[in-house]
Amino acid sequence: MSDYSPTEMLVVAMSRAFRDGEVIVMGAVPAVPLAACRLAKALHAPGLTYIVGGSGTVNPTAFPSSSCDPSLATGVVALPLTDVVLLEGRGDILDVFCAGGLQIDAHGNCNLTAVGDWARPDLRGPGSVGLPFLPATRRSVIYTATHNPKTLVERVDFVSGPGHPREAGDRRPYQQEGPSLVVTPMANLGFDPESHRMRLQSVHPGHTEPEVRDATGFDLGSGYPVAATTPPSDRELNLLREIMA
Amino acid sequence: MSDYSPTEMLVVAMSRAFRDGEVIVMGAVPAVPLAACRLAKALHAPGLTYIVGGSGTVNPTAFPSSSCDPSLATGVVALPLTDVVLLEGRGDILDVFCAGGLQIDAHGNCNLTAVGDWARPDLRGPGSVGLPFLPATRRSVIYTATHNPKTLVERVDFVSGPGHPREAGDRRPYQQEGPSLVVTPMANLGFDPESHRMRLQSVHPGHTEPEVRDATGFDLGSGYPVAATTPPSDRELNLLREIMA
Amino acid sequence: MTPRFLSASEAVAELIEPGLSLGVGGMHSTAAPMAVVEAVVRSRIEIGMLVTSPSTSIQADLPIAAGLVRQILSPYVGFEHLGLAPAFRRAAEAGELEILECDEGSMTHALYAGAGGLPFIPCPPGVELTDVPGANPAYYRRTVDPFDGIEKVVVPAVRPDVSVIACLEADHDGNVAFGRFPFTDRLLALAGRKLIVQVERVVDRITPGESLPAFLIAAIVVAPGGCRPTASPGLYPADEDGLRAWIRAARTPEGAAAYIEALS
Amino acid sequence: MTPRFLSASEAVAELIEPGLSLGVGGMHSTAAPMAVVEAVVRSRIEIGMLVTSPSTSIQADLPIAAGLVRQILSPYVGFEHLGLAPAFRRAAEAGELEILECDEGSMTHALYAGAGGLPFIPCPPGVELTDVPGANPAYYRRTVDPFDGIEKVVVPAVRPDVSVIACLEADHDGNVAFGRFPFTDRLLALAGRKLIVQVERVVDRITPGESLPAFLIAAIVVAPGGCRPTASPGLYPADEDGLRAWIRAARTPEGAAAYIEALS
Repeated sequence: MSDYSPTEMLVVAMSRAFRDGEVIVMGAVPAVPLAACRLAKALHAPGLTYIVGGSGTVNPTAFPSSSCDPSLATGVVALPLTDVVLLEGRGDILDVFCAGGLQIDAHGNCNLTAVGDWARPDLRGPGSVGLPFLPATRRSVIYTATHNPKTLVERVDFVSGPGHPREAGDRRPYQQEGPSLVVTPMANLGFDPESHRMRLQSVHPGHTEPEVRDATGFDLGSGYPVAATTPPSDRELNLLREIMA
Repeated sequence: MSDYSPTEMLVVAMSRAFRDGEVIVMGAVPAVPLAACRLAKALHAPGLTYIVGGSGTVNPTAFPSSSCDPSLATGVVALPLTDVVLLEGRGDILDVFCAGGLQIDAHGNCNLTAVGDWARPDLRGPGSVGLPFLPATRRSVIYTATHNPKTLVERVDFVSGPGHPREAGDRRPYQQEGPSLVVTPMANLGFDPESHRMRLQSVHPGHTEPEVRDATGFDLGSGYPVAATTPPSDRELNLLREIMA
Repeated sequence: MTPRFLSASEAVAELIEPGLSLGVGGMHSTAAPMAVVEAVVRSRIEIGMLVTSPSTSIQADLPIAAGLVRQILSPYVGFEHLGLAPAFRRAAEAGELEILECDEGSMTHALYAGAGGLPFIPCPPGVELTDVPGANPAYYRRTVDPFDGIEKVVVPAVRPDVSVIACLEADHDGNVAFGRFPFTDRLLALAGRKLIVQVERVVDRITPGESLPAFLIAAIVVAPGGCRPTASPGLYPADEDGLRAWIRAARTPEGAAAYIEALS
Repeated sequence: MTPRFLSASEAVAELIEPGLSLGVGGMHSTAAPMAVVEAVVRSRIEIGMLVTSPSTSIQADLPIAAGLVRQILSPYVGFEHLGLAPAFRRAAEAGELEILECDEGSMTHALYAGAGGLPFIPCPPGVELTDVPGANPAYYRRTVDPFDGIEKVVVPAVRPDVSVIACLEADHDGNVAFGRFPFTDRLLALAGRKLIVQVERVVDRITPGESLPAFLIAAIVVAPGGCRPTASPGLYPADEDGLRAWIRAARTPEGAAAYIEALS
């Protein structure tokens, strides 16, 4: 087994969550979901479709840092950004929205707008961009490179991207699954089907359950099984390194 | 002076109404306004812009029968039809809408939808298409190849394209001039600035004022001067025949 | 999801259930998906609501002549310089067709709303001065503009159950290139709950330019010449003799029936 | 109407009056009209409302750093993988910038409404579940959907007084070719009451593809390299060192001021 970086584990874990035939959409800073999509498509999901927001390119083989990089124009097909915006609102065509935030909370809400009071924030983020479209996608996969109590909080200070309903009566406009997975460098996390609160799914190699719980700013609950994440295989790693080269 | 056809007189009369720098838009069956635009641009309005609806082509030199003919793709620039639709609603960018109808009434309303009762019409036309955009264009130029009392009526059976207000209090969404000219094979007609009713402007060569009044299904009023339309010049005719060849 | 490559008859049988709303592309007599439209007519599938481009011709007149159209939402049915649409005209004058009167602007915006999940959409000013809203009060309604407090005319989002458009070519993965002005066919395609694309040919790599990705498409129908008698830009112009033949035949119900019979 | 070929400073002086709303194109760090933006900053023209693409970077951060932006309507100001926008962040955290909080969907639709004369436009579902409308209640309002009787979130049409976008090239008549993905710059161009297009070069005949006709354009600014440090697709990539130099400089007001001083 090769050595691998936390980012490689993150990408591999994310790629395993994509199912054959799904249509994935990602926005700014696409590196992690783009690598995960390409890996999934090469390995277990040949029918995967992935759209890099900004440029609207479908299934690009370029690997740029920016979602609007001119190198993306080499894709076979691109949707105009205005069409991507339309489809994001349709509610029946996109399967997975890859989301993140300055804060992610116990119900899977994402905050990319402001930490602290919105009017005088402690940290102003870029803004909500496409995150309000989350409830119009069948499910969302949330990822963060920073698993710590400042990022994973009980309740976000500002909801940019809606997660699961906090109250049983909260209505959603479409019949969607909501956030299905949160991937971090330490663990995979899912959601309790009853309470819709985040809970541990599997701990990545090199980390322990108590360590993950300590790094999380809310109670992950207990009384459920927690697995060990299967480490990246040589095949996954080799392919991933080709993709990210 | 050459002989010329009623259609040639119609096109020449229309072309003279276009002023340098204006932006003209036309829809289905573009032959007459398209020829008139090209003639105007060649003669007195070099800065004219004309847009053939359907295809959205700007200043095409093709001369097709259909507004969507593939030959229009040879224009330097085309606006997507969806952009043409947007601009038609903007109210501040298009100068002249070239309109027509099964019926045209004393206030310049056009009916391309239904003659008789809408639910059981005597004559069903194609529909209103873009005519409801007329009030969002600075002015409209109306034309018809059939100057008779069935076409030129006191009041249209169905308003597809709005003309001037019938009542003084009728509001218009934009500050526009409304219909400025009606061109027929017999005459040019304008509108009384007070009553907004159609009246004679000039009678084409070969026709007389009483003949035009007889061919019109409403009272054209009196007590104002009526000119004789200047016949097409050789230069106009030669150019026009090149354009329509 | 990858589109399936089906014959016109298969696509119609598998995707278009009787009574559905059907969006049919092509503008005037250019790029109408006639192979699929004729398959609908041959299969005698009733269309609950026929939704068209802002201007349509034989792609609407043919199914109307076949008695298959319950309602039509279209701002223009006709043949431009060739004349009025004979079947549409006859059905309308006989009161045998439910015409959902509409206009180009509101219809285009309604498709935009349908494509984007917008529940409804306001019209640009102008249509309230016409008789169009009064002829279709279920579609043209009013609501308060909360920015100036004044009522404005709005229309609902339009989402055909199935949209059918004609493009130039598909690759083997099912991506398609328009190879032409898209008119409103992009919006019609995006607004449809399912999408059938008729193409002239299959190629290894589609022409750069306006395209649609495979994941949006349920079925691709390869039909060379399948836009005739309308034009397929770059390949063949509109067959005006063919269009005139329809207009002549459809002047009578018997003539239209004979024309339709000959399609089989 | 034909566009005038002006220098960036001339275009700014003649078309952008202090206090106007200004729409600035370019998406993330691609195709930002920096020559014109820098001319605005050099001329110290106050921008009443800065309207951006759904995602913007230095084309917004620079005028904010110069203290010229009263209000900003933007769903994203940042530098993607390079980090947060330093001037935007500092101004926001100090409460010195009026942020009209918005999101990508409603903003794109608001530009569509502005381009088309639609008075307002409903949002697709989703945004009502966020804190965005509450942060900008003047923009996100509600009205009754007359088709189901339920209140929906709507936003007003957005029409910048002047829009500025960057394209690849113009011909001598003033027609321009994008030469790139248009992102939302077509809508921004169509929504603007006046339009300035910055181009890299003038050619005899523009490249086929996405284009805008001369009659829509008030002024063309020929500025080779004028998108730097952002990318001009086909000609040069984003200058990441240049973007990083801004991010570093703008960490302090003094650093930003020195950077801006050096523009003159």
